[in-house]
Amino acid sequence: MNQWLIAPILIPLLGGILQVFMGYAPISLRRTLALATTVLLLVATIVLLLLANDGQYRLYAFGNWQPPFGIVLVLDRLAALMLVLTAVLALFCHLFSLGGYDEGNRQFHGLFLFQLMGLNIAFLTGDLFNLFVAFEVLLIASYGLLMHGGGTARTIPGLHYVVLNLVGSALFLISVGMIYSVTGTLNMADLALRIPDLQGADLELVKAGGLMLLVVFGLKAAVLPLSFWLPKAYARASAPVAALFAVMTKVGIYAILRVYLLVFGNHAGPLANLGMDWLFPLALVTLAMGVIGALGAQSLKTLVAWQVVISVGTLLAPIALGSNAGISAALFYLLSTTWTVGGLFLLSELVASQRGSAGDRIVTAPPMQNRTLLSVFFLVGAVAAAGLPPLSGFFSKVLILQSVTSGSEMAWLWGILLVGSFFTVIAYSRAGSIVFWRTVGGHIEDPPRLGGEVRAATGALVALSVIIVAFAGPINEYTDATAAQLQDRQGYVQILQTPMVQEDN
Amino acid sequence: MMIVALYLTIAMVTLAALLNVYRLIKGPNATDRVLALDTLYINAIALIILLSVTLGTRMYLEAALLIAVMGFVGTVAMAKYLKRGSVIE
Amino acid sequence: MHPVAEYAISALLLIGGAFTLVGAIGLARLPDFFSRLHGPTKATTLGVGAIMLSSVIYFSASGEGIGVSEILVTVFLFITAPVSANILAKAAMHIDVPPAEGTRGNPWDQ
Amino acid sequence: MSLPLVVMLPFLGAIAAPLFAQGGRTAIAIASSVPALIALAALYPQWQVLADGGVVLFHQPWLPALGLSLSFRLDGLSLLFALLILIIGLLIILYSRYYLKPKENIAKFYALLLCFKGAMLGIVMSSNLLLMLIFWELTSLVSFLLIGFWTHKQDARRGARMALAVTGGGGLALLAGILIIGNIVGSFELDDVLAAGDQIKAHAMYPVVLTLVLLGAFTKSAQFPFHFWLPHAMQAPTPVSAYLHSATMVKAGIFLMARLYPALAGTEQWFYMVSFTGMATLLLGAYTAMLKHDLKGLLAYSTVSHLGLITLLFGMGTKLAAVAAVFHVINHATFKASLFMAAGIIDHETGTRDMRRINGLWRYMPHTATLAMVAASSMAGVPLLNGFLSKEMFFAESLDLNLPGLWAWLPPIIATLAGIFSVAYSVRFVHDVFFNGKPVDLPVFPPHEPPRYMKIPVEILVFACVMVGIFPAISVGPLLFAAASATLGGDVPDYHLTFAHGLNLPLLMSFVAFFGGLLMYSQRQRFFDFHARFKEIDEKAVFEAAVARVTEAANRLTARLENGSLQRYAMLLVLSVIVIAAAPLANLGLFIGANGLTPVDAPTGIAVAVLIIAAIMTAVMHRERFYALVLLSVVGLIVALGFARFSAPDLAMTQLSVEVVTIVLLMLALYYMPSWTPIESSSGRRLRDLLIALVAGGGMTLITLAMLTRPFSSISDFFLANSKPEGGGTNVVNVILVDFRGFDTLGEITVLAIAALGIYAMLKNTALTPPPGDGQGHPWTRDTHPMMLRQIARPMLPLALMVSVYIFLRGHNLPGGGFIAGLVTSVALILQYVASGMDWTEDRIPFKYHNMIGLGLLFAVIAGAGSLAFSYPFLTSTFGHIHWPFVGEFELASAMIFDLGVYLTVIGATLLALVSIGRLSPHSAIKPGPEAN
Amino acid sequence: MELVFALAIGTLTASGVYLLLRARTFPVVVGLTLLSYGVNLFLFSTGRLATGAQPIIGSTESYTDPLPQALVLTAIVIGFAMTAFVVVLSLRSLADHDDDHVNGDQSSSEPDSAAPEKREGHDQ
Amino acid sequence: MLDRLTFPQPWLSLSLFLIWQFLSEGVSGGSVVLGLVLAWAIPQLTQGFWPERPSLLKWWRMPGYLVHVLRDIVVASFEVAALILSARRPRSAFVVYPLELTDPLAITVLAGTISLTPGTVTVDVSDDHKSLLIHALDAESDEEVIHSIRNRYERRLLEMFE
Repeated sequence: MNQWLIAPILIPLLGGILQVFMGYAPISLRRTLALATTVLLLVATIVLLLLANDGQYRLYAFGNWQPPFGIVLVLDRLAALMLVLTAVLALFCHLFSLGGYDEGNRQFHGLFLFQLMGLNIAFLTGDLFNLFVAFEVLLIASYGLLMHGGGTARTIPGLHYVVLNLVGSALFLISVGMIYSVTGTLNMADLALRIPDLQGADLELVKAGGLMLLVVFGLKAAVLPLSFWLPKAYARASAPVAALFAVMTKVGIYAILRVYLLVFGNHAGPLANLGMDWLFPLALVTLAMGVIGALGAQSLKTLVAWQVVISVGTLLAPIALGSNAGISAALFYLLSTTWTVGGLFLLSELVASQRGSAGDRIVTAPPMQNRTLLSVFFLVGAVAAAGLPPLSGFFSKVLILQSVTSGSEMAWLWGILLVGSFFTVIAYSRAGSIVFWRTVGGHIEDPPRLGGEVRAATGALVALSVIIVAFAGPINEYTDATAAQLQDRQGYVQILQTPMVQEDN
Repeated sequence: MMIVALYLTIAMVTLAALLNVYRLIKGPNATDRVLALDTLYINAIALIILLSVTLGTRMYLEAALLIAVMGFVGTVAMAKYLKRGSVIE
Repeated sequence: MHPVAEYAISALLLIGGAFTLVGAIGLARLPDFFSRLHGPTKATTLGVGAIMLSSVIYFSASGEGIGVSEILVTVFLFITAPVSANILAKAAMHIDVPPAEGTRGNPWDQ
Repeated sequence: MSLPLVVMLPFLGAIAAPLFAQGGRTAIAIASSVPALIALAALYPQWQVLADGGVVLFHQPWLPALGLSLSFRLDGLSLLFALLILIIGLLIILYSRYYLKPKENIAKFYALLLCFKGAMLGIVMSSNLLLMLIFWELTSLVSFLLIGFWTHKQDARRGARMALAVTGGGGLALLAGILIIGNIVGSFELDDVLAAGDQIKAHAMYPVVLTLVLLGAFTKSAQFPFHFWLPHAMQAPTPVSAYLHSATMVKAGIFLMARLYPALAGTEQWFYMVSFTGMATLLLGAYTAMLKHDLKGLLAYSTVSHLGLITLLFGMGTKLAAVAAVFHVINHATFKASLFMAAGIIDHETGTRDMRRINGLWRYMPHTATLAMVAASSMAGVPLLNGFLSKEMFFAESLDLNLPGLWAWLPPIIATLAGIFSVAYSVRFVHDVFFNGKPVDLPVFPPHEPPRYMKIPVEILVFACVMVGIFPAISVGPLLFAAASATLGGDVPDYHLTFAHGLNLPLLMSFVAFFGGLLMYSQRQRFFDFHARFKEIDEKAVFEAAVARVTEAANRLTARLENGSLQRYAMLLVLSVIVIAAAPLANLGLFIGANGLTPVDAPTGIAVAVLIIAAIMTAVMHRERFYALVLLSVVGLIVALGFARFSAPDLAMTQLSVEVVTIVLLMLALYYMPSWTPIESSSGRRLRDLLIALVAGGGMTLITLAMLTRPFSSISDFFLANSKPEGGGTNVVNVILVDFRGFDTLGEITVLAIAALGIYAMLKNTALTPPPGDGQGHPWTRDTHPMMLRQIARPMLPLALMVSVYIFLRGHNLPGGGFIAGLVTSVALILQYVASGMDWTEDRIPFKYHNMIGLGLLFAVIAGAGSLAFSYPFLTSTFGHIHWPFVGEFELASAMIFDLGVYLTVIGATLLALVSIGRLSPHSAIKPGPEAN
Repeated sequence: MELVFALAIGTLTASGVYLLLRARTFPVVVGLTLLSYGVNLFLFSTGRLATGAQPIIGSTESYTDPLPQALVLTAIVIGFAMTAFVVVLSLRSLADHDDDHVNGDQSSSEPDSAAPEKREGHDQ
Repeated sequence: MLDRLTFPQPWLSLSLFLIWQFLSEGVSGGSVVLGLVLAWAIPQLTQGFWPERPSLLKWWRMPGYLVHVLRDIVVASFEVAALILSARRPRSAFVVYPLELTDPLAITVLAGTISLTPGTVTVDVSDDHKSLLIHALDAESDEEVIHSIRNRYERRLLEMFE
């Protein structure tokens, strides 16, 4: 049993515990330790990525209990991808926060690390109820982070976010209960084995449970009509938090991928591809709504928040169609959009900090300091987000378009995706030209200097879209392999046979 | 004989609980409600013990102990709230 | 089980049940809050005490040792009931719960 | 390798050029020229291959999944365009060196120009359609930045956005078209696509493909009705107009038609769509050019018109027409670029571009005037100049179209009409600017000749016009042949390049056009008057208004949907669940399963009845908040009893403890809140909510019923069997919590810890004013800590600690455990707070809650990590029976350390949360300042 | 037995959902608590109902399914943490908006853009 | 460090030790050791919560008092039960009881006794700890109530505490 698998959970946990103790330690010490934790986490996730790249499923059984009885972590390509994605994003968000955004709350670093722990559990766990626990860990930490920093604007959106997610948690429990009450197991691999044999009323109960689970994941992923909590909550969160939240909706998408491909995948007999007929139109509507929201946005952060919604729709549409190519394309897009959106959130904050009372609102203001640097960042980020060449957004979009090749789905997806791109371009060009080009007289009183950390963090995140392009080939190979692995239910189910550590060992 | 006594007692305690609920809903004052709740807690202790005796197991008796503690703290906190507003100050 | 134990248990159960019920009836019937306060503080407490005692006897008689929890609960109840009554009464006086008509004397609130 | 190098060089240059910014404008200009020079040098050796009809290819896979490869291709067509791009690009760099004002950011300008150059070269040299598309959109993007280069000008910003919207949107259409092509052909490689022309044309999707591809081409090449962006793009600095918007980028659409000519052309759809669009553009552009008083406006519309002409030629579908089209691309690029540069010089020297003010410049800048006049003549189609040649070919082709009946007259007439306009605006350009009296009120007076080197680019281009016009066969003959051959797929018709074909019908048409144009120019005032009757449409305003309207509508729609109402969002969530779960549940049919119902005993029935009443009353009476809390307590109590009733002692105990803490918490909060909820929802809304609630509740009832009455087997037998021998405890629930599923518990206490920390952080800077008295207006009592309570509470603490230890230690075998023990301790401490106050209690508590939380988590982790040392997985527990003298045998399990962690975390978290709220109270010692952050 | 149990869960859910849809934070919190009671009971009952079959080895002949009990225990704790957080959040909202409406102060509903927040030294 | 090894509240420690022996199933070596540990550790942790020593001087009289009270509770409970069940309207009264006791713990014990014995409930203790407010459920006169409490309970407590 490979002990590396526990690293992405233990590292942030221990780092977080350390932060709890150090509430009153000097801020520089806390920062150093916290950042070191994040760096260490990144290293660990990269090791896991290399491990996972051989296409094996790796099992980690807590307490050395044979699945399905104990809780297991399962490392496969998808999990490794999500881990690295998150660790990279987190590292830069964390770096950014050191530019003074971690002040005002001694628990910021602790919450941040706990959030990462929750995310990592969610990506690794192979147990449905443990997934619930992981969701709760990451949610409660995100609630705390969301409220981080001063200001009254984020209270109400935060409240909405929390209340809706609490209802979501209740729903999660109900769904898990319904599934357990029929199958008598919680391990996902075991579920995948048992579900195809269901029939009659058992089937309908599990079906209802599975669909309710889809609502839960849809809520986390912010699928219409469950996405309205998101824009204000994200737009008003402090920048590093909002940027980190770029990955939060992806957890919902990850869960859909994991649970629905494994448990309700092609092999699930009567329950095969459960809920995907719901998901596809909803994804398209979500995409359209995201575009409309982005068009109407009146501040940069709101614009980027709606971009999150757009990416959710864009991701889920091919996933709902379920082809290998579609899933691979979606994963490619996932990588690109998460980092880009994170970078754009950070950038919006920098812009806001340089524009005095105008903040990040899309209105004219006196010329800002550091305009060239910020406008280049914005340009790169916007191009990547809107899916224009030559950045990663374009490649993923083309991959998605190519993944669907016939039928009315193609017409719908192509139409909405392309028209949506068009309006997204309009939205970004409008925002960019007003914010960066249009100026009025006057000058900003003493804007804060942009420190090296914030510049580097923002720049790095937006620049990742270039890196993705440069390595598009290998990345695409990886996502292809991931998609293939995801469809291979048999491989996953094999983990149930993994031997435990023996006494004499 | 013991069984009969047991059932009779259960019936009486349940009836008592119902009367408490009646008072709790009727009020008319907040203190009446808290008093009824407090009494309901005590009835619950009785019920737990009766359950233990019925089942012949002592597994539930610690729950009775907890109800006693919790009921008391709850009542005290509620009374404090009514009088003082701030429970912990 | 020894018949004496059974008798004792049954009697205690019934007494306990009866007192609990009487306390509840008092709570339901008595005219004002301060009178109702009497029901739970004693009748119910005593009733539960009796039921506890029956349980202690029951489990001792069935050879499971003396139940300390029950005794602890009883003692606890006897200690706390007056305090609950006191602090509730103070609250009642504070929020001007009226005594029943014909009550002599006045509540005072400090 | 040289092909990708040619494309990459400008990009590298774009990165490198700004590094020379320190060295002054000349240095950076030279640095910026280097890539083009190297590229030209690299292309030169390939010429011989092309002249022999060969093709130079480069292929490097990039993203096979996408069909995207780094394929480049050099054939006649791409060479022609590449030369245009490189040579004119060089001239533009030289020109810009003098055009831009010293304070302007020339480094950025050159960098963008070089980017553009690279992208443009990419378009023409890509041999993979997707790769081409990437460069295609890149040109739109760079063009956006270049048009908006003068960011302070509103018109420039708007023009830039409009150009981006139109060309970027067209690019998306093109993307769709290309993807479908790739789908049909199975490859995006140009060779495959061109070879599969028949297959594409026969495919059912052909009309769609054609429409999409043409949308891309037309938007880029400013064809009607997408032409409007181009004139507004003239807000760009003039070198940009000359380079992008006359010579190169707008030709990309043309190039695309040429490139895909073998694959798409030759059908009726192609003919009608392309030729009619071209015709409309030709006329409209020519007509509008005549009306413009802005020098660059005139040139812009003239460009539109000429682009229409080329499009029309491609649309005609004959091979000769295609040759003419390619030829005109060259000619137009040369004369129009020089005209733009001349216009830029005039603008530069006079400070205006209004032809009503610029007059009689001949006297001030004869050299420039001469150059401009030659170029304008070429534009008008004067013989001996290159414009004449291609126009003649155009006239000839317009006569050759085999349209039925009277329709056959249409192309020649339109061609002639366009010729008339073309002559008219050319004359206007020459006469108005250089003659026609004296300058009127120029911002810069008197104008001078520009710097010597600024004219060189113009001179070179004008020289080219003349050379081609007189010696077409020698000067461009081979290149044109190669290009035409590449366009047509090798099948080049006979044509004869010479400056005079003798007297024929096309020549007649030229005469008509020439004199008609002069006549029209002389009557221009009437023409202006006629046009003035129509309302001028400012496309930019229309576009802006459209964007504003769309934005506004989007904003309104968003605000309507995302209205900030939690009630709405929550309702949507609940409704989603109801809708999605309805169908499978409806299929369930009979809800009572195989096991049937078991009878109810009276006490349980009554308890459930009380629970139901209490729950409903809570909902009904929620306005009286304290009452609702009391009812909530009843619900919680009965739920706990229910757990006990149905064999879950641990749950009963947990529920009881948690419930009391929750109630205390709610009361702490209620202190600051209104004690009464006002009625806000209308009765209709309440009814609706009630209905939703009933459906949700009914659904849950049915699900529960269906579930409870069904037989079931689970993995739990394993737990029951292994709890004692493997886990070392008889309380299976506890063993599951600390061992089998200890990881869940670790997560759970982490949640608790995070919640407490979050609460603490959130309340740190919060200030709340408590009400002076309760809802009925009683002021709060001064008697904060009643004596009797104090006296009783104190001995409770040691007692409770003892009970906690007891519950903790037995937890592994009997109901209890760290969690319940922790809550008992917490509640005992809470009692101290309630009885004796915050300060008194805090003074006596020897530890900080933060540290306690940390310690608890640490214990749990250490307990779990111990097994790592023995290379067992995390959380592997071990236990043993240890025998000590006197003490006797006792059991020690590592899970107990884990449980100790749970115990500590629970105490720390619970108390930290409650105390944080309590600290809000103004009576407590530390009064928080107003939002100090 | 199953029917009354199901009815209890249904009632708790219905009451919870109704309160969840109210406009003030306090009823919403109470509603969430009720809902979580209902959910906990539901999850508990997935192991089916059994009397006197506590899963404590040696205390009885047959044992009920212990797993749902462990899950509910986890759920109760997590639910408590979440409730505590949301209670405090509603307090914070009360402090920030002087109103306990779930949608904030309705009268001065701000535009889409973030309200100007206080940052060190460079505001306004 | 050595002073930390003392038992600051020996009575408390003793009670805890004894209770622990009850709680553990049967006295054994283990329970004695653990009991000792707890009897030491818990008072160490909680001694701050006991600002003043209890002034119970003649503690050996306590059991007698308790038996006395218990008997009163049982006897009087029947009277109250009868009262509750009868149709007669009780003659309630608020009675101010002037205290002779001064020790807070003693007053608390007295107040508790009054509340537990049927017919009377201690409603309040005056701020100066000089008098109790008692609610009598069914009392002929105030004097009778005061008299009975004084004789039956307060005297005994006075003996024990002061």
